[in-house]
Amino acid sequence: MRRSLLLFFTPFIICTWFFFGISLDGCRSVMQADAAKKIPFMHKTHIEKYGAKDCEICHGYEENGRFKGTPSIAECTACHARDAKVTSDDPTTPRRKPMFDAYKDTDRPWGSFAKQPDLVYFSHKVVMTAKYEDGRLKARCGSCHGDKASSIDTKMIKGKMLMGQCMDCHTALHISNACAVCHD
Amino acid sequence: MEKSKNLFTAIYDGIFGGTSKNMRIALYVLFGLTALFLIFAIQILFWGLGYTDMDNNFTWGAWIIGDLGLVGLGGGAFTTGYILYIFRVDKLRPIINSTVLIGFMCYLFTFVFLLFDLGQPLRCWFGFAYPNWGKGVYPHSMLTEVFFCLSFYFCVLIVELIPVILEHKVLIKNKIIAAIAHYMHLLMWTMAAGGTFLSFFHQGSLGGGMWGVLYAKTVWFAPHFFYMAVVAAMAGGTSFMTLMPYIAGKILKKELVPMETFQILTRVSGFIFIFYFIFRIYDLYMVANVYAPMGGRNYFDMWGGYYGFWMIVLELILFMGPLVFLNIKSFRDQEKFMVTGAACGVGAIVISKLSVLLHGFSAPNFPWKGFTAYTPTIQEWSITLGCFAVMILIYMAFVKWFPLFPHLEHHDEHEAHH
Amino acid sequence: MKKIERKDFLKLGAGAVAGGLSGWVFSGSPFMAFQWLAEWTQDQYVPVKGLEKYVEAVSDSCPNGCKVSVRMIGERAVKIESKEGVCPACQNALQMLYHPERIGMPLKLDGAKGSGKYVPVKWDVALKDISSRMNKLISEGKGNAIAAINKNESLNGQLMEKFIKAAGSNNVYYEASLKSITSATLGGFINYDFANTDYVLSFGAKLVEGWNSSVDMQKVFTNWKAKGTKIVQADTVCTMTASHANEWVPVKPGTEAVLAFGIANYLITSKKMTSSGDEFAKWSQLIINKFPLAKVATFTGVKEDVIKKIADEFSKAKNPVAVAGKGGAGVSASSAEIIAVYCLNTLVKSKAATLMKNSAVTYTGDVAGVDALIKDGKFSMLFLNNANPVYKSALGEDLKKKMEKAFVVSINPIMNDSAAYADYILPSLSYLEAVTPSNKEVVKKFKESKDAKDIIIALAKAVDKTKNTFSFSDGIDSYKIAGKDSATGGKFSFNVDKVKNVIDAIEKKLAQNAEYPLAMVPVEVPLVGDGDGLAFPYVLKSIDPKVMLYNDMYVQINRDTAKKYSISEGESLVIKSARGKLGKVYATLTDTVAPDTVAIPLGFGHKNFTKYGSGKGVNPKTIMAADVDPLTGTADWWSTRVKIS
Amino acid sequence: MIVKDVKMKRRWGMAIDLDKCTGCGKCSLACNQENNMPIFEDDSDVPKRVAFLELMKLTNDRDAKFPNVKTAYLPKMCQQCEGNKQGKHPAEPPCVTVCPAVATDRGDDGVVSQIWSRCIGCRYCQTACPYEARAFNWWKPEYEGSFKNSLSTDVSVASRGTIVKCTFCSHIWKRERDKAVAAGKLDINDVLYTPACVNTCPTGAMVFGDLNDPDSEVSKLANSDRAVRLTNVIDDIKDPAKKKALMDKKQFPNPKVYYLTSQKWLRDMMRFNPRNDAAKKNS
Repeated sequence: MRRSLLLFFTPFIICTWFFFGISLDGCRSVMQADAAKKIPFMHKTHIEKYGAKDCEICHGYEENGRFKGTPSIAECTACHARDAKVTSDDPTTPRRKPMFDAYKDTDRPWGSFAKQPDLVYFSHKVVMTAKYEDGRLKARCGSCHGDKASSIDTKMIKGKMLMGQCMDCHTALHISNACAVCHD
Repeated sequence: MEKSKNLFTAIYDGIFGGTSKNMRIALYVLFGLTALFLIFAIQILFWGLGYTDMDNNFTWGAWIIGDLGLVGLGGGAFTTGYILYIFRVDKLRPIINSTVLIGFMCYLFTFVFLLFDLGQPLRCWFGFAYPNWGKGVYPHSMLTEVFFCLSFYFCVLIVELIPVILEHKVLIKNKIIAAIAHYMHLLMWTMAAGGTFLSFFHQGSLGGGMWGVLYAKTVWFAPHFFYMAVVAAMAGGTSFMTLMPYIAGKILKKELVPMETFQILTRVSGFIFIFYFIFRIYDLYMVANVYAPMGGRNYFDMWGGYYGFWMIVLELILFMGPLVFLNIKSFRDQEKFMVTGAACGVGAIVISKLSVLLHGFSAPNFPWKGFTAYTPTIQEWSITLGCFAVMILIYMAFVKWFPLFPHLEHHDEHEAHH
Repeated sequence: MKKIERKDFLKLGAGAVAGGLSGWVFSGSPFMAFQWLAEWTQDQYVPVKGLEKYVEAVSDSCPNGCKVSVRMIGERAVKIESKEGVCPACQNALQMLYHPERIGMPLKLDGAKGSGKYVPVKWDVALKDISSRMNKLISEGKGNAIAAINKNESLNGQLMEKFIKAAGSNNVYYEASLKSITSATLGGFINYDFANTDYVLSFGAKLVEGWNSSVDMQKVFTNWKAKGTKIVQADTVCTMTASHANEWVPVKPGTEAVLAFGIANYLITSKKMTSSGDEFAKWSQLIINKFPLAKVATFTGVKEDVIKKIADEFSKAKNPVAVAGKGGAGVSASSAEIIAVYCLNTLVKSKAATLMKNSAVTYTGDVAGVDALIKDGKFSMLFLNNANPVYKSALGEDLKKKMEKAFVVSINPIMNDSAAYADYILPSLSYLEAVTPSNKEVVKKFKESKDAKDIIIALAKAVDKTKNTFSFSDGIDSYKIAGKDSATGGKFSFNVDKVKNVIDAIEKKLAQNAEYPLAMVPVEVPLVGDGDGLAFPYVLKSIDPKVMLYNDMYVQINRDTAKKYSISEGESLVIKSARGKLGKVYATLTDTVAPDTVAIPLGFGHKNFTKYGSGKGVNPKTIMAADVDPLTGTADWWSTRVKIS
Repeated sequence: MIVKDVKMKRRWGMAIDLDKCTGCGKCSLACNQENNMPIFEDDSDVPKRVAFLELMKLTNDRDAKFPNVKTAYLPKMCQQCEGNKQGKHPAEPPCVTVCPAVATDRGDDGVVSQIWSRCIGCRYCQTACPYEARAFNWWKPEYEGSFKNSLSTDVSVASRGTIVKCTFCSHIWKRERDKAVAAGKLDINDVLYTPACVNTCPTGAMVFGDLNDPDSEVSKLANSDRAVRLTNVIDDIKDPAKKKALMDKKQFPNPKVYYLTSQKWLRDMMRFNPRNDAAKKNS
């Protein structure tokens, strides 16, 4: 009897663990954005070296309050000018990056941190400007995106957004969790 | 080729072998309906409910009628089980296997119908994953209650059905299986008790509560509807459980169940029908005099179109069957009156379910609108009738191959001994 | 160690399978897979995202010149909003703009007319072919055989008029509208100063249901409600205007004109009022003799004292106005009726009705109007400028036959019943693609379609005789020569010689008729109007089930009348008039319709108006009265004698 | 630090003046455009039609004969019911309690939402709705060819077999809120908006606003004598004690769409039983 149990449960446990892991990874990779990052960009260097403290310099808003998302190549080449030198001894002037040559000004060769389904109405601006009564901001970029500012990884920082995460924050910050708050 | 041909003949002989001509025709019809069911099931599941005659006004149709009928009549399983296992009325033992099987199939096909009725059948698990439970102990939505109680009770029915299958003459030879079957039978009272508890909820919710809570729909609103449906299921279900083996016996020309068992069950049924009748009269009175005026409508104005007041009249006439024939001993002792009584009882239940649906949906929601009608399409008919055909086929298969009627086997053995 | 048996492998395998399954289930992926499957099986469409902006636009295709603000997502227009009010067609322009059956290239007929077989051709090929045919006609001295029918008086209609006149033809007509029939009768259309009236006497004009300019009328209506202007509506069916009116005078079908005669009669005889129009004496004598109040009362079904009361109120009001032109989007009235009602205005010296004229538009040509052209006109070449006379005219069937013999060019963005009989279809634009002095194009032009103005100018340039008609080659410059409205309407004349016959005809039509005991009058459905809206799904979405259900059309019949003819609700009917019979319609019983009257919805029954508009219901105009009025030049189809079976 | 509940202080409601409505149908057009209504070849299949705003024609020929008849158009959208507190039961719209999968729910601003991605398509809410305000996607929502270009990105396209309904264009509120926040306004509770149908009404018959704000036009209209709510018989009982007693026995829909009219026939037509209504029976 004991032998039978052993024979059954050994593969049972191994397979449970194995398939659980694989399926969960599968789910995650489905939920997450494309990991390929065509242009290696290091947040930390840019922030430290050039004092780009405010995320909104690159990740800004349209006039009507909609989030622009990732910057276009034009914003990169504004500093890394297309006609500047590739190598230079002057550390203060940004150099030309040949990798931009393959792109048009309007290109945005980055994937999103997380794509929301069509029926989610999410406004960065509203979340980012919500304040406590004492004037502190309720949310920061890092609340959802992780500590990107000090990231030294040139890989895409992937994220995933499940409804649960949004609802957790809403609950913690005492914001309504009614469906129509985010869905249409 | 040769092999498959042989296999086919073997299967054909296995099913049709030794049957009379009439039986064969009946079987062909049933298999034909099953085939239609499969064809249209694919159409409905893949291309949606647009092919039905349901619409934004007549939101539910044939399948929910089927659900209400099946659950209402399948409710006989818990009543019979309860009387047998808890009150120890052992005379009911010859009928219990058949009862459990019918109950099982009724619930199985309730699920099938419910699944077809969903616009998104692939999301059916949402009912369990995101139940609308609200803050209290009881679920907010009657349909959540239906989801949970129906599935739990279905599990109970499966457990109750297992011994019937285990007692198959081939399987029972295995000692372990025989032991399991024996002990399961012994412990079945726990299932009967649990099943009754669960049944009370979903009978009430699917049969009545679901409609009674719709406070904005004056046609349906009746807070007591929940309880009435439970009584209706007990009354009609027991009649139904009598009727099915009786018909099977007539067809097979054998005494499947002793007359005594039938009479006990119909007596119970008739007795509960008295309560149900009183409840129904109270219901009519309350709806016509209290709830309809509360909702600003005249009760008789709500009846019209094709599904008029005749439904109530017919139901009341049918009521007389069980009330008279099943409660007066001299009638009940005569087979024809007993069967007529039980059939009328089943009829009254079916008509009441029909009128809930058809009359409820056809009544206008706006004062300037007229009554609407519902004519099921071929898809709806096929799936509904196909499901019934499959039920009959399963029942026939069980009669043929499984010990559905222990009485019959004892009988046969008895004869063999002589 | 025991020997490993086959049984053990089974156990191992069972464990592995069970484990794998449980792992898979507990990870939650099956549920996600379900979700995926649900989405994948249904091919969820996600609209293309883009930056939101608002762009202002002015309509150049409707005479009102609706000003709208278009919500754009990237390059796509997704919503039309307007602060100043917008007509239904302009509000629904997105459905025209993005209609899947838009014509993108000039089409040349490739088969029999009406067969719908067309091949796309290049613009220059089409223009060359058309212009060479025109050149030939003109050189043969048959310039007058070129005719044109415009949809309305918008700028491209004016350009078309200029072009055809330059080619040496007088035959430019406009689809029957309030402006066109009034102008043909009175020498000018009437500008009503509704804002300052205190008493409106309407003879069947569906003032709030699309009559004249729907945008202006909605504003006027709000103003009336606020001020408490008295509205008296003579109508056969309880329409919205009748229901909103302070007083509804339920006249028998088609007797609005007779009521006007009666009131005029009373004002002239009892109040000694006079009109300044030519031949007034002659006319008043005719009316007084022909229509004594008692006779008017029997004809109209309105009691004598009611007529007197209305006439008294009308004459005593500070600034009364009488309004003619039965119908909403589709207007029909006889010249006698227009004259009689305008006469009422002149009798009380109303300040609220002025005759106006557009400097660039003349409504009459060699014949009086579009139906007269169909009936008596001779043309071997016909231009249709977005017009759909085959559908809209009561004589549409006759026009079809004439079009089969003539060379027809149709300028329109989507196929319609008339374009189906054209030799060339030149694709024009919706106003969102057009350029006006105040706005650029909102959306890029659809394929190779062109602005109707540009098409007409290009045509004019291609024809030898009209080469110099337009001093510019771009449609945007044509705004400089746009016609202006001015209060220089012609001298009002009663035209008694012609009107006398019309009055006789009215009297004859209203006489008892044993063969055709019922009268059929049209009713209009919101947004559908007289049929222009039907090609657009969002219009179809708003149609009441009591008008159309499962492609079956319902006509309204009075309950008592239905009882008389034993018709039950929803029963199928065949309606016959002297001109023929209609296809299957169904009955809906309602007391909002006068007894012995069939109220039939207008605007349905298109044969060829994209797949959305075709084959829905019947077109009652095919059997409606089609006697062409000598002055308006259009058929007075309003009330038709019919029988039902 | 105590974090206070941030609740919407608005309670959106609508008033529709039927005496001003001319039945032009522009509200219906605007609604279809704004909410990406599916386009079918035959939308004359009215019972299966998917539309949020129904332009209903009503006449009084139930009660009157020619020529004493009247006609009116009644734009009917989701009435955004509230229900009423009944004993221990909280006030709930008729549709919200019945949903087995929490796909429909009442927001803090009183708007009844419907999330198609959670909907299993059981249509119980449709059965419960006394105003036929919910539409089921019997067929897959189609937008033939280039019609797809006119789809707004603010309203997602629902899948086949789900319920959709009017939500008072709550996505427009989100849009306006974004704009206000972008312009530096921090209290999103201050943001007002107008649904597409109200925005387009040429005669000003439709008014939209905050019912919680006693100074708003809509609450003034809703409290006027001309206001009447569709088939909501509890409004006919004027005595507050009796009203409360009745509400303790049963919930009433209590919609937030008020129809305004001075015409008696219209008020009568909004009741099934005008001559013998609940008011008289219970008073």
